[in-house]
Amino acid sequence: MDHILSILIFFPAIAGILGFVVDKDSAKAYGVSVAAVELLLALGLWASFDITNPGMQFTEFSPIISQFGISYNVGVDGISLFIVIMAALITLLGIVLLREDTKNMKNMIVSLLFLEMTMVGVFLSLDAIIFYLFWELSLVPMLYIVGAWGGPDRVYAAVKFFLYTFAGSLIMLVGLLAMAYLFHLESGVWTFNLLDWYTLKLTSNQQFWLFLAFFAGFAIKVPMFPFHTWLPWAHGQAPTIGSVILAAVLLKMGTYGFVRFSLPILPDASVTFTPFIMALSLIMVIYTAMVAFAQKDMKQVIAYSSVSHMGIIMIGVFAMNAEGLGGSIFLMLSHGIVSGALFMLVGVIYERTGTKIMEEFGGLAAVMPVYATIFGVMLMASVGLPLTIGFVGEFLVLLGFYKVSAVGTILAGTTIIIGSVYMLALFKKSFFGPLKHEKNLGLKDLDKRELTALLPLVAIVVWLGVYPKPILEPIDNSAKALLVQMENHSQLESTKEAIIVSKKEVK
Amino acid sequence: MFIDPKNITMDVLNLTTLMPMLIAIGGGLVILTIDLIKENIHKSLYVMLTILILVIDLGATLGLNFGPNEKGFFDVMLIDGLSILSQILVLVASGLFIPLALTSKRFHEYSYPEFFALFLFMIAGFQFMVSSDNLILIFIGLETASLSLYTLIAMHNRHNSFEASVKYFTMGALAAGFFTMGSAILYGISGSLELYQIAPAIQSRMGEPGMMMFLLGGAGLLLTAFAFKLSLFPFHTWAPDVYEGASAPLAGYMSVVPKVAAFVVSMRIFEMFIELQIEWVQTIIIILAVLTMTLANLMALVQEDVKRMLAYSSISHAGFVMVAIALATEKANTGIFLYYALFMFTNLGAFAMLWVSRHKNRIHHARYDHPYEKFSGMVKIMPMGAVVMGLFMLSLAGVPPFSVFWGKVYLMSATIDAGHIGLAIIMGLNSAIAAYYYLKLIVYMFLREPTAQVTEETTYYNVSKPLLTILGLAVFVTVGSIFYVDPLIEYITEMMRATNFGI
Amino acid sequence: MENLVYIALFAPFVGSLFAGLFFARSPKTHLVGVVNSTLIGIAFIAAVTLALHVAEHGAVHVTMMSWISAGDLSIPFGFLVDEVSVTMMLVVTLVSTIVHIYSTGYMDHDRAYNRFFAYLSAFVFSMMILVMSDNFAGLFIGWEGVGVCSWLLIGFWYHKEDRPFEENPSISPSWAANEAFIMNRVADLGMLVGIFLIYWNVGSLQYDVVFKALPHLADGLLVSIAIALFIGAMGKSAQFPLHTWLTDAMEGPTPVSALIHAATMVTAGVFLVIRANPLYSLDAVHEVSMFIASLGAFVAFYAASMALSARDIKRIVALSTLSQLGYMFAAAGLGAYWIALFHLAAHAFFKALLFLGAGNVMHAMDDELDIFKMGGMKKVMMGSYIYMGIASFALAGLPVMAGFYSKDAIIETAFNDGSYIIWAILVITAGMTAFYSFRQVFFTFHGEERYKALGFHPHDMYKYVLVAMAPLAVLAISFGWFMENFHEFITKNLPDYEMSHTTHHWAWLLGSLVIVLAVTGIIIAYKKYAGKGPNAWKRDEEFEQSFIYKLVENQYYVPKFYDEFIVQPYTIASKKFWEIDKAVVDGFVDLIGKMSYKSGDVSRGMQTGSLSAYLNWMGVGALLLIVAAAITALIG
Amino acid sequence: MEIGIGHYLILSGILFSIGFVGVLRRKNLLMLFFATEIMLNAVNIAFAAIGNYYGDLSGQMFAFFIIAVAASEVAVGLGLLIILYKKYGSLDLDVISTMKG
Amino acid sequence: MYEFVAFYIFAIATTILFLITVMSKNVLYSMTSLAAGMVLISGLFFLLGADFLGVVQLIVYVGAVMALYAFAMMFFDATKDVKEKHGNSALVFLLGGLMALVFVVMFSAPIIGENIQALYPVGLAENLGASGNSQDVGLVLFTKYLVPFEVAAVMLLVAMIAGIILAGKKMDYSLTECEASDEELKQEIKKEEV
Repeated sequence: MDHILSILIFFPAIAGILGFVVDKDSAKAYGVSVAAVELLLALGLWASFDITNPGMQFTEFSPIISQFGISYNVGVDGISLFIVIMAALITLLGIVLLREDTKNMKNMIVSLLFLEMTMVGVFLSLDAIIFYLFWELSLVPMLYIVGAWGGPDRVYAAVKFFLYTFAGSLIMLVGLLAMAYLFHLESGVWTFNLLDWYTLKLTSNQQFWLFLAFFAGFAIKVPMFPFHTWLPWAHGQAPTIGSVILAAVLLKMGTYGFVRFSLPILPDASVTFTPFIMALSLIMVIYTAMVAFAQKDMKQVIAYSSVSHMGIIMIGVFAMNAEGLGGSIFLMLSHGIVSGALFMLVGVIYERTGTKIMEEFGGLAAVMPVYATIFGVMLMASVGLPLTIGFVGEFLVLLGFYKVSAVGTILAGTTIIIGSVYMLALFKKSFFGPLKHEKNLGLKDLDKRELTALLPLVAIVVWLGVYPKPILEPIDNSAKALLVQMENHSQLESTKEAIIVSKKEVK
Repeated sequence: MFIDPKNITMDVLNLTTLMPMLIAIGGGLVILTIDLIKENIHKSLYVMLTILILVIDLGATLGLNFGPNEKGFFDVMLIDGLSILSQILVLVASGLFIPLALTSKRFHEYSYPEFFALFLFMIAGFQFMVSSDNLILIFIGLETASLSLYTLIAMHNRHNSFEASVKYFTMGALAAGFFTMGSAILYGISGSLELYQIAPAIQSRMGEPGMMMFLLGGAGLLLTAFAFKLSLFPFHTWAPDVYEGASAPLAGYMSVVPKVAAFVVSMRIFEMFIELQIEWVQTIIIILAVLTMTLANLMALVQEDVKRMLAYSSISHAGFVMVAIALATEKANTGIFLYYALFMFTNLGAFAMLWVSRHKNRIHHARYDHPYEKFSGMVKIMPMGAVVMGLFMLSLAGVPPFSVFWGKVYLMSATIDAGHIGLAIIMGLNSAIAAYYYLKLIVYMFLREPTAQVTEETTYYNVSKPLLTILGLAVFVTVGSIFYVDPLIEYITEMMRATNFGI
Repeated sequence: MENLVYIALFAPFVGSLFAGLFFARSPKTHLVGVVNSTLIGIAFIAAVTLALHVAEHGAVHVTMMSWISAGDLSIPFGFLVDEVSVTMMLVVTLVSTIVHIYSTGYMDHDRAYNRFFAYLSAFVFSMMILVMSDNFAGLFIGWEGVGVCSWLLIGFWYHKEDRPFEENPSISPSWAANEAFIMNRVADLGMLVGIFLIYWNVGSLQYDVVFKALPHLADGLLVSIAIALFIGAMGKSAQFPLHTWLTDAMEGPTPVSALIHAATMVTAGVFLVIRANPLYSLDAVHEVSMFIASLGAFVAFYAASMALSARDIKRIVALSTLSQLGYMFAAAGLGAYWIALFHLAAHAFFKALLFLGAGNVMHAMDDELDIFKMGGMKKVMMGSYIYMGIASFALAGLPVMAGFYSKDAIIETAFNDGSYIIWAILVITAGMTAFYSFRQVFFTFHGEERYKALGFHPHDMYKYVLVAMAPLAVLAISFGWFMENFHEFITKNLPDYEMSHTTHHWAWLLGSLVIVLAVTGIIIAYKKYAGKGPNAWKRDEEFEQSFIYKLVENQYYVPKFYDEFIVQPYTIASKKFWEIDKAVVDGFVDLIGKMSYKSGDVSRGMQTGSLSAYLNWMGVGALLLIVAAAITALIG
Repeated sequence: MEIGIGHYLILSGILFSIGFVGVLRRKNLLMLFFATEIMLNAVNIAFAAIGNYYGDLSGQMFAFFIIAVAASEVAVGLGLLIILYKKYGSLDLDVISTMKG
Repeated sequence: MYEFVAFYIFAIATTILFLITVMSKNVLYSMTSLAAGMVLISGLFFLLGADFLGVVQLIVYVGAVMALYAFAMMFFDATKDVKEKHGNSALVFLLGGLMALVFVVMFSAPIIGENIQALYPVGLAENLGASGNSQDVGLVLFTKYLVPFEVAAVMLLVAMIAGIILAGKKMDYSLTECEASDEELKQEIKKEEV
């Protein structure tokens, strides 16, 4: 198991290269098997993961550009472990859901496998440049997927997605380089190793600017208001699998970046910026939820709802207490599962009817009961019903955030109201009422392929809703460790006050 | 210091310093002689001969002793790390670009051995230019190279190429005027034409009244000349037209080799000024660099032709690298060479792809050889070609882990180290703007349907095995850059430490 | 005993899964109805056993497993069966059992018979979690769970079309379901805030820990917690202003209305207040408690006034439920928790019975709801007539009946507390209650047989269904007789409420006053609506145009208010935001792109192709450099 | 009335500017080349003058090489002009502007 | 005094002549005045003691370069007045004037350094007993500046080749625009030879 992380990262890429040779007709089968192996590997990682150890595990380190302090440095902790598993899972299910008659199936599979490499790479990297490398590289397959298999405006959407995120991450790169320079100034050593960076104490002013630089990269990816407009476009135009992966995994890169970079490296600035981030996040939560309500396109509703939920995640990340942080990491997973499933579901109906406009449907519940049921389950998970996966994270985040701001919590808490407003409106428009069109009468319910892709997600939604402990515990451990690290690392008293690892200690 | 004619010894002359250039010149003469003896020899002989000469030349270059004060021939020659490094770069680039002559279709310039002779003379000119800090030799080397280059461009023998050549030539003549005037002022200040003597002279006279005027005026004039060579705004106007008019291999070549040579001289001259604490030069260079990368990027956005787009992109890259000169730190200097070493291969690949798809008739567009439409849906026709071109575009855009990214990171890091955070951000944002036009090509290749004219026949028109080999090499180097950047940085840094920057 | 707890809890869940997983797509299967009814019955038996156990040995507390633990938070799945929860369990399981059996008949013709049982059993499960949980988070699970089941069941006939508000005030089942869900969510937010407050100040959500820690908390904090939790209760129990969903919820099948919107779920709010009695009985939150009582009294009257003119048979019952919930809150707010709970149970029985009776009528009338179209149906539906009569007597609070004991106690409480305004309202409301409930009875079962003209052929419900309803009827009559036993049982856990001597002294008079008012109401109703032939009721067109009638008929314009001042502005704002999002936020991004492109287009203008221009550029550039050099040199 | 180096340099500067003006305003390529020759000649004066006042020969050397370069440029330039004239039939700069944008 | 007069005569004359070169519409006038100006510049060189340079100026410039231009002029049949469109003459003169102003301002400062030692002082050859500028120049040119000298030779070779190629027959038929393959071309060339 020494090199399991490297295997996890590069196995899909190698498989992707080999995939060029695979026959067109068996491309999907190939993709499914590779993704399945990857998932098994990821689960194997979990099996051998030491839950009690909150630090980095399975670390690998080998210098690449020693002149410049860049090294291949990977590791996994409770925060990244499950995101990786989720990425592998979502990729697998996404491939399963692909229709056999997808054009250029082989290219699709190859792009997906490369995308999987970049996703796994981002979450496992412990070197800033390697992180950045995977981060940027993830744009390329996504660009292709959106641009080649998307809707009528796919090129615009894909290019917008690429350029927007690229611009932001270049500013982030400047931040990373500046950080490395500051570290060099302090210690005389060039390094991009995150764990080394964690030890560096920066002045408030330095932290302020570095935070802004990191913010540019991460916030656009999240996407935070007002940098979110690429997302509806990308989702609106992307093919189902593109939306699924985008929503489930790629967006998490942004929030993960905040957790992995901003918080531990820049604790003081993170606390300083908390009100700002909170303000943006609250706008994000409420404003985009309202925008979601105004949508006519089912997919857009879910796209905007993604933004809204990402706002909740952001709130949790900056709540600076174990409940909020752990909750937001959990929420990343649950949002990944749920939004992934919802996008899959939209894809299903789109494949059947060729439209995503809600007004075209109506009464689908009668025609496609299983579909409606699964949709309903995911909808309930999305609005945060207890005993579904959606509740745990949302509850913890709001709980954690309450310590920071009561008014803010009430505002953020409106998500449970307005979230259900747009989701229920969606459900009512599409599934309830009489059938709008005669032709919808003949719609087939989910077939085996779709059920194979969706039922595991339903199972996870319920399982983790009822019994989140297996993943909540390692997340909690790592979150606490991260907060302790922040606390030790911070220089301002106000920061130490803001961070609450365990309130028993405070009392 | 007058050297008595009687007392000249071979040791003082250090004749070996001339070896590389002599090999190139000799090679050129050999080619001319062969042509005299027998006409109509197939171009492949000349290509191979040229490569052979370049290899020998490279061997000779690598065999030279070098050091910050390794001079030869009455101190006219200066073989320091910078010189060796740039010569290596020039020679390697030349050796990689010249095989592009071996196309399946016949083009005018390659049918005449004079092309190869001039090519070698040009290389000799560049080599002289970079391995001297005597302004006369720099000037003569520069002119030799330039005059050859003008001719090489014109030898493509099309309306476009004459126009390009004339534009380049005329502006070059003007630039020569500015260069000489600038040199005259430096000479006036210091009574010397050698930078290592000019520097202390300036330093000792800095306080004199009116001296600043001369210094800045001289710097301004010289900057004009080199800004022209480096295609900095607003002296870049020739570049797009010349790239468009020249054949693709030559255009690609021009985006690397003359620029490297010009950068070397700029480093020698302007870093001297900067190290003399003349901040004006630094400021102006930064302004020029920012203007260049930004405006060139903006103009590249609206291009319809890939080659022209690449021309603007080369301008923008030059602006990006120009920042390093303003910084004048060891890291920045290393960055220049790292950047160009990496950029070279990517650009080689990109222009080689254009060359592969070069068609004699302009079937896609009345004016352009390589309009974007030509590449639409290329992934369906030549998937590997499209993927390869896509990789080059991503590399140029600075997407990791492809080669140019490392150059970018290194230069940005150098910029940050020097305290110019804002500049680094501008550099970053410019890369983002640039990504748009690189993406545009990717979009055409991958996300559009092929037009009626785009067929296997038309896109593979000019392909040949040597071209594919070069392409393969370029891809290999571009993609695998992560593995050799480390030794490259190490080597370049070592060379930079063995360099004499005047003061 | 642990096993019994789990049996009581999970039997309904098993039923739900059984129906949902195996039979969801099959046509109507009687087996499902039978199995589910049996399972609920088992739960009831378990609840009874538990009740006996609790009465003898005290509370049972079990912890199944941990649920969420993060930071310092640790929430288990823990269940507490004490006097309060076991009472609720009994009520819930008993009514559920009967409703299940009833549904096997009522839903006989429905295509989605199996699905109905899946939902219904799931509801019972959620309700059991709600009442049995030993912590606030668990309560919240059930709280939301019943919300969802309610959503599913209200929208059970989701295929019905939306109709305009004027035609059908509740638009459509799916609309009503969404309304109910969303309105409840508004309240849930309050509840969540309450939970957060408790967690951050107590550090736990377990009832025992929290209640123990309450006295140590600051007054302001306690008030906040009390308010927040009560907001939650207001939503579930449909207290003003979050009450409109309840009447609209009548879009659901009648058994659902009986079970969820009369007997169990809507009382969850009351249950919460009773559960949190250590909080609400604190002096610090006295104002909040008084507010609860006042609001309860207000709602009691408010709902009753709307019921006076309603024509929809289910709406009348729903409004009466609302009114009775007001009574319960009044009692709870005044500190008479056990009386509130007693009324809760009594109300559950007679109201369920009333609803089921109404369901019989609807069933007979092919889902016709308008009482103006009925009349004289006692001939064809004797069984239902009797049941509804009993239930109405109980509701009206006539002696001997269950409602008499419980409601009287509440009114006495108000009097005892010295809150005479509340008392007065409650007394008047009692009279109104009697009037409108018998108005409904007389409209339906007496008077002209108006339905004949409309071509209905009503017939009574299946016999076994009627038999199954019998326990409810029995309890509606006799539950009050066990008041003392109940008092003894429940005050082990809930604080006792002692009436003062004065109240005892006046008790008989107060009781008579209520009885007189009720009887008067009944008589008026009889006079007005039960007549036949020449005495038959005629519509009073003039009165229907009067302001008061309009006001009441339109539910005091509250739904209209919501529509115009919340729903529509929200919709418009959403659309505007979307436009802003597209035009401004996205537009700005695009503008940057366009500006770049445009500036590229402009700057390429310098590339005219003319060498002369190029030379000029170069010359200008050189000159600028030199001039800049000269100026810099001259200046500094 | 001593003629100092300043005189020569100013003359050089003025001639350089005249050449500069010529380069900017000429549209005929041949005449444009004349202007560049003027500029180079102006520089030569400067070099010769500076060299003279330092009593140094380097200036003359540079001037000498400038003449060589000028001669070479003329050769190449005229070659280009001829071929251009053959293709375009004109030496007007405005005609030779097919590449733009 | 003699220098004074000579300088001003040469200076004013060259300025006027070069102005004519730049302003004249007639190529012939323009070229003639250029040649005359260059002759006068050689006079300046003589004044400055750069005899060798003056001679080279006369021979190379006036002799060779001007001859080339004259030849070219005949080739282009440019005896007629040249029509030039001047869009913004005023601007051009403004720029030129500004440039001149800057140079004047700049060169009014003393440029010659007090402490600068001449590296290759005039009068080098005196040590050998010979005299004259030519020897000095020769001495420096063939020692110190031998390499540039040789490179200049290469440059001239390049220029020669370039001139021959560009102006010669080789460019008449463009192979770039010819669609024929290599093989076909060979056949064609052989036919031509035959």
